Amino acid sequence: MQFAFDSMLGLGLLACAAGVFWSRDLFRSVVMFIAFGLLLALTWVRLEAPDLALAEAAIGAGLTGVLLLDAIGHLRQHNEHSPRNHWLLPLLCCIALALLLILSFNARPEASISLPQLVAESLPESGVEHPITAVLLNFRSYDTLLEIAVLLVAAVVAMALNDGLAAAARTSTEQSNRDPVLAGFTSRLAPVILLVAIYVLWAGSYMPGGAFQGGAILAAGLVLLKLADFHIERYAESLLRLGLAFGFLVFLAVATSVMIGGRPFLTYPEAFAGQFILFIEAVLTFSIGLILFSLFNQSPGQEVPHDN
Amino acid sequence: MIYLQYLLVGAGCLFFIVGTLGLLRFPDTFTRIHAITKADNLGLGLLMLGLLPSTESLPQALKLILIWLLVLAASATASYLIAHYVKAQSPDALPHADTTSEEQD
Amino acid sequence: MTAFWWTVAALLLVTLLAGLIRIWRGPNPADRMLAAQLFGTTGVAILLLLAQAMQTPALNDVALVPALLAVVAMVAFVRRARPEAEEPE
Amino acid sequence: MTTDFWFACIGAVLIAMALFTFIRHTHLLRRILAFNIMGSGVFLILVGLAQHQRQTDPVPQALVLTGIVVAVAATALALIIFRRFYQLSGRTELDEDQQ
Repeated sequence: MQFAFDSMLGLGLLACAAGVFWSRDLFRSVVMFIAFGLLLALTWVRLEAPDLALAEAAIGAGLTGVLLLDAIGHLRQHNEHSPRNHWLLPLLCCIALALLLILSFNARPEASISLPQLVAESLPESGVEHPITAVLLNFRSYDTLLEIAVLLVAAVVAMALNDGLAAAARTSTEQSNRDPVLAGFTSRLAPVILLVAIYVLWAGSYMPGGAFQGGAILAAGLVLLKLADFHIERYAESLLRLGLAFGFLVFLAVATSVMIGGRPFLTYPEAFAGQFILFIEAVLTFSIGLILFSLFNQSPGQEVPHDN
Repeated sequence: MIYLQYLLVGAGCLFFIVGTLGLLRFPDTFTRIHAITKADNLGLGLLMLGLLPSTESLPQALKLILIWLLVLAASATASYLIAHYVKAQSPDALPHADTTSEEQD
Repeated sequence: MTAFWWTVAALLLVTLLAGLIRIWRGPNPADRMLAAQLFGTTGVAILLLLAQAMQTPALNDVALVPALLAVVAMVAFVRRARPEAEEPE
Repeated sequence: MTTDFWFACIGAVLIAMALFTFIRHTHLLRRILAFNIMGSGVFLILVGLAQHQRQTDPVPQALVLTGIVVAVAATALALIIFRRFYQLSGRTELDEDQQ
């Protein structure tokens, strides 16, 4: 039965992808893509990667789908012009690529060191019990530091592209028609979302969860508030802007401050590693949530696009 | 106990199948809203009841119940929103129900 | 017991994939979004069953997330999607 | 054929399909979608192949976790640029792609 489940899941992924690629109506593509995200979350579960399933579920349901629906809502027409005529050569090349990839899977050399074993051996020194959190925030924290930097750059570029436009859009929707049912539902759901985000962050030290998943859930909550016409960013704009860079700056400050004690960059004193990691993760969750939200909030074209 | 679990989970699964059948076979959007919000939520509730005895601890059991309540609230809101949306898109979509639904607007 | 959980999960996956037909056929955007909503609910059910079948209670947390956030995409659709312009170009 | 290997193969097919779409279609929104699915295919290969014949491996999982979050940020940025482009030019395709 497991086998049947896996086969159907895999074929379902392919069917969804085919739907995304070959539907002429772009709205249909977007909905297919949302379905694809959910199937992918199930796939991560089957690959025994619940962390990835958590992140995929939060991002797929709360962010990517919303961003795409928002974008397509501003297109005048959803149908695509006819695609290019020459297709035979690309098709053959792509089939060859797939075959080559699958064949190469069998031919790859055995790794000389076993990474899972290494991680398991040094897990007690990391200050957390969950191996993935240990990898992200202790063994490979360079990656995480640079990742938050990348996110920050993305948010800054979004702001630069949109300076002034968002403000104009905001005043234009001043007298928005807030739906009473949606507003009531959102104001009750928002605290639950915040609670779940904190729980996921806290759980990250001993079971699947952590800063990325928590941040994604937080961002989805903010997006929901925004969609239900709670203009949170109007009340605390400067605070929000500060929050964007907060995660990166605090992470960097912690990483360099250990050098005063004579340790290499980004290594925590063993006795306090757990507290250090939890602190950094809390700040990261906050920052990631704000950055992802501002990437949604900064989208241009809230008003009707040009008329020329 | 195990047979009760089988029964509940099986019934839940049945409701999911019925819900999907409704989504595929019903003629218009409004009827399809019924199919997925009613059948699927009942199905999820039965399934959750069936899974409760297998949970390891009280917090896990409470989490299951929380999930069901969340889905209930979310489905109710979502169905309201989509019905409103469809009605705004095509005001003449409900020729026979105009008199009753006007009062809610 | 485990075999039973797997069977039910596979059955639910079949109903989930059948929902793809409704996404494909439409006919209007609201129908497609409804099918996406079905994906959310059924996905939660499958995750709960997998948590039992694979003996990992952590998956209940994973099920919590789509239950919490399934409505967000629907809200985005209702609030932000506009109907297509009448004449194409 | 283990679960991990099966999904790695699915990932390979996804990459090929997405690449084909990326070459053939010129609509920028569809290209963003294709790019996303290509990324998912890469993630599937990374995790699936690393776990094939061995126990679960936290290192590729952590890498992919970073990858997923960066991918959503990249998608959001791409959508913002696309919408700005559409707002200013009214077109959904790049210049060199117009026939």
